[in-house]
Amino acid sequence: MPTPQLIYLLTGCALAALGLFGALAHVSLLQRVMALNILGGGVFLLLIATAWNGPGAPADPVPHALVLTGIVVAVSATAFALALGRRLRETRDE
Amino acid sequence: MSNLLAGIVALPLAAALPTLVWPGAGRPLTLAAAGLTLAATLLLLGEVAAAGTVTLVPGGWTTGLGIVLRADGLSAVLLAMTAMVALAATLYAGRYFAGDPAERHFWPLWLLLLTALNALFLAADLFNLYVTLELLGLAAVALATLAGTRAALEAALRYLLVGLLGSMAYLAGVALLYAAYGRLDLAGVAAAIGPEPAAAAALALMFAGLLLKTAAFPLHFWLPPAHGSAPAPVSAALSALVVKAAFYLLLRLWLDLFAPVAGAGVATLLGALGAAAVLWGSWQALRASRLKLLAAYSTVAQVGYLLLFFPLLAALPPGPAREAAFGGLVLLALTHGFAKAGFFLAAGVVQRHAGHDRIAELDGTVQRLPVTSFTLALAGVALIGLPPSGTFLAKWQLLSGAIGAGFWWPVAVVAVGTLLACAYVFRLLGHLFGNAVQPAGRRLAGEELPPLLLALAAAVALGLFAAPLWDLLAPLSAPGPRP
Amino acid sequence: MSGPPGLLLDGLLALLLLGLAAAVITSREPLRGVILFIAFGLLLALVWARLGAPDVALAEAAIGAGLSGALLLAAARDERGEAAQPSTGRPGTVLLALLAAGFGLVLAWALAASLPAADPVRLAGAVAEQLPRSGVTNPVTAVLLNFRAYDTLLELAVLLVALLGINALGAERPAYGPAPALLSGLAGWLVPLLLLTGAYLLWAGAHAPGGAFQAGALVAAAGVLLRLAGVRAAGLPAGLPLRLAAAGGVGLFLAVGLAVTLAGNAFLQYPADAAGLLILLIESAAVAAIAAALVIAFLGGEPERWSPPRDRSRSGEA
Amino acid sequence: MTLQTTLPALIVLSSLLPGLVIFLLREEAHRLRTVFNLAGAVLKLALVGVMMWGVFHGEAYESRWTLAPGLDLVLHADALSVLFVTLSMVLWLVTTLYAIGYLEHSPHRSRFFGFFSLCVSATVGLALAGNLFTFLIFYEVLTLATYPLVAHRGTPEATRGARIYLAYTLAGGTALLVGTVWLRTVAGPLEFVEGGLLNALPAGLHPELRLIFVLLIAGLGVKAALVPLHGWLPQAMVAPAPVSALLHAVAVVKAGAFGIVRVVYDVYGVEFAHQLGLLAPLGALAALTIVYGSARALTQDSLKKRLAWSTVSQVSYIALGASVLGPLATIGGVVHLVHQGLMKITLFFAAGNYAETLGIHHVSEMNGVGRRMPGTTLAFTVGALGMIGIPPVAGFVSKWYLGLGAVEAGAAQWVLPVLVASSLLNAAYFLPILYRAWFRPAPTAWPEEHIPARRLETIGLLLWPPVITALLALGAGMLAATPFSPLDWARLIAAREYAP
Repeated sequence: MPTPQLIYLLTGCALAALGLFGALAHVSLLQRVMALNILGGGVFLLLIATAWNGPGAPADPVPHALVLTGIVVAVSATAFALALGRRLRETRDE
Repeated sequence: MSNLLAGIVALPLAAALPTLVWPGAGRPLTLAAAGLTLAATLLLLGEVAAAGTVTLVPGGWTTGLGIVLRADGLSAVLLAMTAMVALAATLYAGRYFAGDPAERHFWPLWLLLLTALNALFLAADLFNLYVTLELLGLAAVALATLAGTRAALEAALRYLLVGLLGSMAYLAGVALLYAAYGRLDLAGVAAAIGPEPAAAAALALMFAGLLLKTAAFPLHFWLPPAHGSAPAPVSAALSALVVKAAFYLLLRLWLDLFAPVAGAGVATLLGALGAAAVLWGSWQALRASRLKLLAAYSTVAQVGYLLLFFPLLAALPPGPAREAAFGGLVLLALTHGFAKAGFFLAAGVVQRHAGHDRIAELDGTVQRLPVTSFTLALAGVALIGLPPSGTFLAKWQLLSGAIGAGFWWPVAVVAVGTLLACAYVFRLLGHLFGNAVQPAGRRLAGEELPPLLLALAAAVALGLFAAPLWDLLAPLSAPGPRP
Repeated sequence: MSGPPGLLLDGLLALLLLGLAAAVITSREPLRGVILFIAFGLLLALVWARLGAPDVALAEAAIGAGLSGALLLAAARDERGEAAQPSTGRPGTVLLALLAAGFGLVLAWALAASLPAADPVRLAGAVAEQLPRSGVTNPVTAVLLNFRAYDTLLELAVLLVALLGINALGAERPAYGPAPALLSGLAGWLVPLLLLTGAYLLWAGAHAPGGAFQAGALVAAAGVLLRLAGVRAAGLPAGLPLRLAAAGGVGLFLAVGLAVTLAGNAFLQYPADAAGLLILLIESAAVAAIAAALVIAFLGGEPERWSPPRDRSRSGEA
Repeated sequence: MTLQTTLPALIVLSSLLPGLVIFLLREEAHRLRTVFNLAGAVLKLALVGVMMWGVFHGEAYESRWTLAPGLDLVLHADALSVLFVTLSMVLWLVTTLYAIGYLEHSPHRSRFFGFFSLCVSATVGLALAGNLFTFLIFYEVLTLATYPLVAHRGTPEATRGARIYLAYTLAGGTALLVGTVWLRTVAGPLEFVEGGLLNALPAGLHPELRLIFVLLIAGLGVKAALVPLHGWLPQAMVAPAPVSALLHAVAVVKAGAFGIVRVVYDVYGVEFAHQLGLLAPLGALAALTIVYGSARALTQDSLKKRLAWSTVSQVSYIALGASVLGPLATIGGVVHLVHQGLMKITLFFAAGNYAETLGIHHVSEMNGVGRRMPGTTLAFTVGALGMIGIPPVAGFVSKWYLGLGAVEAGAAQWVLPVLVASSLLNAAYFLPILYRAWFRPAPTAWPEEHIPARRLETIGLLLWPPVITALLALGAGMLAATPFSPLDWARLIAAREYAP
């Protein structure tokens, strides 16, 4: 397996692990959400890295499409989570 | 190819749009959509009964490239159950939300939730399943926030984060499977999969994610607050349908995909978790001080029953014994769907009437709400699993399978769980049917009927008329790749 | 360029990525964390580009880093003052660390074991083979809007749910104070540029990197910029048009998908000759929907313009 | 859809459907409710008459409904089921009349009569059950239908009694469930057949079969109130008199006893059960219950409690009959199913009358009540003498055949002492009551006189039922030799059970 792919796969695994830890260990909503996004980034990286077929060679477009979808889903979830957090803070203040 | 499958997803989705563009039209549109969806699922049930499985590849692309929608007995009955519960809950919600500012937000989200459920039951593609999971999760949380109370919002936020974590674990599994086998459609992966590290890891990650979404013990912590504080129709859908969807996916993957990978160890682990859930959930339900919390904990226990018999299914060789047990498992899921939905809707009536749902203060509710009290009793009978409920029939089938195969510990768990269920249900009924006279509360017209029908379906109809289920499921009960 | 210099670049990117991620996870101060996170997103976009995924790179830069960043910044602004509780020292932190590490290792182990044996073509072959019939030449767009269009339809539904959920949570957050003149000036020429680029990406998506999502994100960015520049409406239309725009993405997609079935096709099976046009049509509607959803997400609640005052008073929204 | 395949189902529905309708009736719809009640009861009586005639002439009646592959809900008619159905039918009719009078002006009557009908439907259902699975279903439904009746008054002690009742019966139900499922996995569908169906099984299974028998008896013993599973019965006294009457005479207690008879004769087969060595312990348990129940009855001052303990003792005669090998004992046990029902329901009706009319709840308050309420007291006397076993009342016939059976089976040395002892104890706790009622002078004022004596000593609807059942108990004893008498029918049953 070409070395860059290896590097990025390992990075992906590490990112996923970091994200999981952050999502579990944190209490602040903001940081949890960011951690979940990092976890997602790691998983996306796994997909994109497996799709890579070496420099110049055309990559497998299917994972690209999946990740695009994933990114949009992630931003939707992030936006909703943050809005929910904000509403919750308002009820706390009330 | 049958576009009926697409129709079942498209109907609620299409109806959701006008309800958000013209908020005034929410109630009639949703009712119409729910009715039509039910009709469509019944049509599908017929097609499946005739043809075994019905598939569709949107776009008509070759399998592998396109996304596969597939309906077999299992998905068809769950779709039908969903449509029926949804219709009843829709009727109920129309009155429940009347005059509530949250109403105009409810209808489109509700329809999108139904879309997600239908899509999930029909999806036969690993990544498409991920999308449906996310759609389902977000819609469920959005609906749960409609109660607007701080408790509801806090629960919803936890629910959301847990759900996202679960989906991510699932997606990681998908990534592994695609990397290893280069396919996303269930059949394609199933054909290639073998006992390799990638498969094992994917199994672990996807099951972990789904167990989290199914609220399997000890990952159930998020469920009681979320289900206990949401608006009644939403709680009903969450407990009866959303949790079932995650369980369905677990079962589906286990049957269609991971059969060659999952050893007895996995099944035993699931069974052990189930046993713990049955005991813990029932115990908490017994100690619950609020009606809806009791219902939520009983859901934790019921999910336990669904997992408890995985070891049995894993051990039974294909044949009549396995078919009987498998049908029992599905019937258990169906009955609980109806019973718990009815229970939550009835609990909503009680809460609206009394202004609270503290069990200890509900003495004599029967004099004000005879129908609803009766509904709770019927649903309770189904939750315990006494005849003539479908749960009884299901437990009978599973127990005979377990005893026949010498699995004694699930039998013991069922016995204890049943008695605990009796305890928490009759503790409630003892209060409801007491002599104390409740102050006249808010008058409720017609809100009492849908839950009664659901409870009757669970406590009587499914017990007496479930025989065809086994014919529908027979081709499915054997593990391995599907055509 | 997979020679030593290339490898060096890869290694550097990987390390930077990990470093930033770790910094985000461990940062105590919300604002700082968010800024680091944005940097992380941009770096990730670079990696996508490096791995031959320009479409993803664009999306990541625009959405992953750009809009998520904007949302997080706004949230951090609300959260300013309340420093995050330290993660370390909480009971079970070590356990969680072990769990997370195990998670990473399982992934690595599984991939290391499976990849060498796996056939590297996967579905790429099928895509290449069917691409001519897809109506577009950019394979990613082909997958997104034709081969796996059904995914994309549901994905738009997800965005819609998020929008509805945000609306249900309450009214939009109050606008910022008067914007610095510089910013309004900047917006004056940046907004048209963004819109233009968006339009270009939409059109280019058929044959080159780009497409509805990237375009929608840029249009949304324009809205965000207007809002920051003190334009309260953030460029959103009012009332019915806004609601139609929000619903239109899914609506048109669904309409097309169902319309083709009347011709006896499968759901979403475009006639080969019309595929390109239909895809462009669907994408244009999607751009509007995505932009509307993302801007509303930035407003953080139901915009005042969502429904005319008459409804609001009736609905008695808090 | 011939009569052969529908009649059993119709018999169950003939009380189930009226019951469901009654639930929906307004509280005030007194007359309409009565019409439904009696119409259902009479219709059922007619249908049972038809079935009885048919069965006597060897007709086979069976309704079958498949719940799941290989799992059928079967209602069928054999001699034993017809006997029990007829009993529950007659007594239900009488009890309905009594209850209408008893619950005059009391609240929640629709609910009461609704569950009352459900309860009888369940009893009839388990009487007609054609396999153990069906029996189990109706056994559990019976529990559910009776719980609201026991709790009907809604007072704290009522709810408490109901909770205890429920705890016992549901626990028993679970044991029965496990036992039934287990037996089914071993032996297949478990359709009841005269002579039993297990003796064909390989000897290797015998230990398993013994264990299952224990589970089944444990489950049935709860309702049959076998010591030590009897704890709920005295507690369930809080129920209204008609309910207690039905509970003790037919519904719950009898369901348990009937179940034991079914399991011993039609599942295991009495010879096979004997061969497995299961009858002796069952007999011992029954004997213990008989003596213990009578002994406890001695010390009760509360009339209903005394009757309750006497039920504990009397019902075990049935189990005793089942546990002694040989047709005569069988006849004695089976016929007691009917006789005990007739006598005990009479006693409870009378007790209810004393409470309702004069507010008398305790034996110590019964001085001279015989002159104030002669009819009721006469009926009570007949029931009591029957319980003691004095001819010509029916009770004597049962005890006579049990004794003969014991001698025939060579079990005389332990059965006869039990019979004698219990008869003496019965005398010891019933005769003092009769003495007080007839020969002690009446007090100047009754505890609380609700119903003043007019032309009748009390309301007609309260007076006639005990008189009728008392006459039936007498008739069953005096006309025992005539065809279609309970004894005659029990002979038919025994003949078929022991048919080679």
